[in-house]
Amino acid sequence: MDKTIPTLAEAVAGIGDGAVVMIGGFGGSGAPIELIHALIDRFRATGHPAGLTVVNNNAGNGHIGLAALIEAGMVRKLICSFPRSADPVVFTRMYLAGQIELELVPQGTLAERIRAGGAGIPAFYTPTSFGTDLAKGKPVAEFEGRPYVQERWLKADFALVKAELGDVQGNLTYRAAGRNFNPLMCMAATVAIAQVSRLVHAGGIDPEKVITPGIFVQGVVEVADPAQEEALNRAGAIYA
Amino acid sequence: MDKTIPTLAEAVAGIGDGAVVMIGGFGGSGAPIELIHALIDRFRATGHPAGLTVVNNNAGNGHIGLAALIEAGMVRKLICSFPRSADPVVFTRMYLAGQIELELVPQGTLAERIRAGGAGIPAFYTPTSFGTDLAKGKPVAEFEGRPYVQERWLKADFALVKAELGDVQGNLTYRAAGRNFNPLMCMAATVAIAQVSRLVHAGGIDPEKVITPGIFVQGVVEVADPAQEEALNRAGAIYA
Amino acid sequence: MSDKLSNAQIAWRAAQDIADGAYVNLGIGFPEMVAKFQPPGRAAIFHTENGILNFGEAPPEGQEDWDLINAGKKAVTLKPGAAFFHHADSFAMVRGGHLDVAILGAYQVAETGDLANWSTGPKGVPAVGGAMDLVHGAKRVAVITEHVTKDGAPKLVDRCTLPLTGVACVTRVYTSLAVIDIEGGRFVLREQLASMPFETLQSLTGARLHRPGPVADLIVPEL
Amino acid sequence: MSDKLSNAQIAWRAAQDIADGAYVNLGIGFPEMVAKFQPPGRAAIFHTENGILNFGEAPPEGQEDWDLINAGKKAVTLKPGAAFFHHADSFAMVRGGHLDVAILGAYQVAETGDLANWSTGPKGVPAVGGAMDLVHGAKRVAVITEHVTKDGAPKLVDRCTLPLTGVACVTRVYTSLAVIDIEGGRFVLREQLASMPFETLQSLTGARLHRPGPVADLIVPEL
Repeated sequence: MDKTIPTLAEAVAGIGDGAVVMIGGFGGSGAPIELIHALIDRFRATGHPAGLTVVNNNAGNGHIGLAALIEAGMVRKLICSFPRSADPVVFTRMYLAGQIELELVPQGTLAERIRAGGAGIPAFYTPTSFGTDLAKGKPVAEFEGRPYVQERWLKADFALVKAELGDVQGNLTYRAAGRNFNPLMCMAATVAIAQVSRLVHAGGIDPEKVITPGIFVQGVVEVADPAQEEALNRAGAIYA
Repeated sequence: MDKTIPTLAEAVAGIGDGAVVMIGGFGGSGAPIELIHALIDRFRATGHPAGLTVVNNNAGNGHIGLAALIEAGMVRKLICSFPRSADPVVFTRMYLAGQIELELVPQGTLAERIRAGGAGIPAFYTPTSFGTDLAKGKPVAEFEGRPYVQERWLKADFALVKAELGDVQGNLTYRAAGRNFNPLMCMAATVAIAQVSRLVHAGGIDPEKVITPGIFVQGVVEVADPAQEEALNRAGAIYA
Repeated sequence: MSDKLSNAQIAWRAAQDIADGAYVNLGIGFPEMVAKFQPPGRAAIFHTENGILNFGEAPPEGQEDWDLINAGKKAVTLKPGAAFFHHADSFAMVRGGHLDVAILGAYQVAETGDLANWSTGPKGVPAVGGAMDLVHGAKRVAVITEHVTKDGAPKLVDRCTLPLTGVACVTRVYTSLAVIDIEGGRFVLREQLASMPFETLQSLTGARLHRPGPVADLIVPEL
Repeated sequence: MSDKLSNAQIAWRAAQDIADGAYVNLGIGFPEMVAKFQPPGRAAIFHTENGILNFGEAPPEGQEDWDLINAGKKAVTLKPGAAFFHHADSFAMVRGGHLDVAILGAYQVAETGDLANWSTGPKGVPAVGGAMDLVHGAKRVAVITEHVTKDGAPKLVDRCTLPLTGVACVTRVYTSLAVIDIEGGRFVLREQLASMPFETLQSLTGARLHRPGPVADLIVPEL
């Protein structure tokens, strides 16, 4: 069972209109820029996929990666914790113009909702957001006299993640803080696709060092020397 | 900030009567035999700690480790998923004689309750045990038309775990399937004490390979060449 | 061929339905035998509750590593591409629907799909392990079992009388006499031993066997 | 000494209350400055939401690794004993009560301990990040802030008028004029600048300042 996908274009070919797509990364760290750009290429060539719901911690930066995906008009709704960055011009403009919907979720709740989606936990209670606007309409319960908010799992049709090593069975490692949401999103998506900086044979990763076991990954595509969002933005890159 | 504890006796000195103690391991794999035996030594010398509530997947095997702890009469209640083993004579006898209380929890629910305790999640919903005797008295809720059981977090005063590498800041790695409940129990205990096969300086573990970050660990004691429950039992060992 | 399948033959039959690359959990004891009978060219990836994916056979006697065990506490080995993880991640795989198949033993299976396999009643020491998680987690939950108990009582019943492991969770049962699907709260017979008349099979079964489609011969090799 | 503390001096004062070995999360922006002022002989272990424990200062310009950043997306370095982990584990640390201290900025803090620091109202793009998790997770939640807004309005108030980040969560406030604890729904003055009469301080504060015990001089070095 070899989960290798030869090209980026093939890796994103199955994502349909209206899909819920989790995209890994925290800012540019661990962001699968090449997978995102492949998705934009497909949209430019075919008009699909459109109307996506995207889950990411942020809302993109500059005019590359997630920001470019939004700018291309492919994203109907964004679920994130912090739609700000050094240069969040694209999301800000489109949000204020009513061209994109935003579901704002506290960062830890976002992480836990995604993990819950992957772990088969339909709902959980958290102290986070109790008594705030972000808890409005959510069930509340007390445990040992302390109030908690009920939050629901978050699942996706697809996850696009960036990993460091990947083997043909989908086992993954990450690089430094590039780990962030990536392992969780692999768990929560029906189809998780990882771009890996180096593809190795089965057994090429020490079983002790695997961070995402292959059971959570459906496709692996090698992208050697991947771009870093921060470096691209400092160079003024625009993906258009 | 050095979390090293020089001796096993000092490592277990703070555990008081009636404490809730999580003990890592799955059967003998990853079981902190030496820490358990140090606790028994203390009880024999001082009569304390007694009346413990112990959380473990199993109920001990033969007359060493957890089985010896139970046999010594230190355990009032056991919370576990599978109180059977190759030779569960001690627990079986005491349970049938009404000398020890048992809370039986499905294994995945046990793991998730412990993780929830460590992660600040007071309650969550799981499909596990719905419609069975183990769900009796627990709240039930439907999500998307499917029934789920509400389960509560599980916390402990102490965790006793077995790790492979440990550094002075409490960062830990594990060995093979010896990982099991150990990382979760570190998260869920007020004081987590790890016996490590090798103690290293800060920086002696690659940050990518840390499985339990030191924030979850309060004490580290080196036990080179730790015993394996299975090997001890095959040799007919008795800790008495 | 004898008048019923041996345990090995039941396990062999169950193994034929496991696809290449499938993620599989086998219950401790009898179900573990299924791993021996993967068809040539297919390699399932086996999961064990205690935190290993892609483990292999037992090592030779004397070469056991007692930190490298399966859920039955038996020593195992690793295959290329194996991974270790902790118990919460392990049951995230189970509960989160990531396993393709779980194969368990049974005391009783009801036509509703209910399973009883963890307790024979209030006497003795109860033990549940991961069974209750597996039956509500894996994409497909199958049972392998003798068709009747040692006393000759049906194990396939209309309603379980023993404590339940899970409700409406089993979808296929491989027995010593037949392969039976559970669909819409009914036992649907798919394969039966050619040597046994349907009426005999029905008489050994505690609920009605339905035959909405063709019933194949249950054919297994000598093992 | 001027008539109020600089940001660096506020950060310095907050840093004095952090014990050796404490696990600390510093909010992005101004609170990050606290890390610079750890007293000699003390080493806190800093946590960042995006999955690092024990990170250190920024690397020299040009030597940044953009996978090694903090929650403010600034490049950092590692100290010995650092660890990486994913976001769910990171917020298990936060929500599970494993952080000793979280230090955040504020738009408003109420005498009830309520904090408002994420939204100035319905205009613009809302962003919350990890603040709502931190305020209900860390063992001690402290705020560092100017005592009044740029317009001179009190930031310490009886009830927050801006959208809340958390309810009854802040226990100490380090401002440009004072150190104030929140106890039993009251502001309790602990330290104030010697150069400012209490009445002036009270007039710049939107709720009553209580003095159940001695009030020390707020003394900080020139920085």
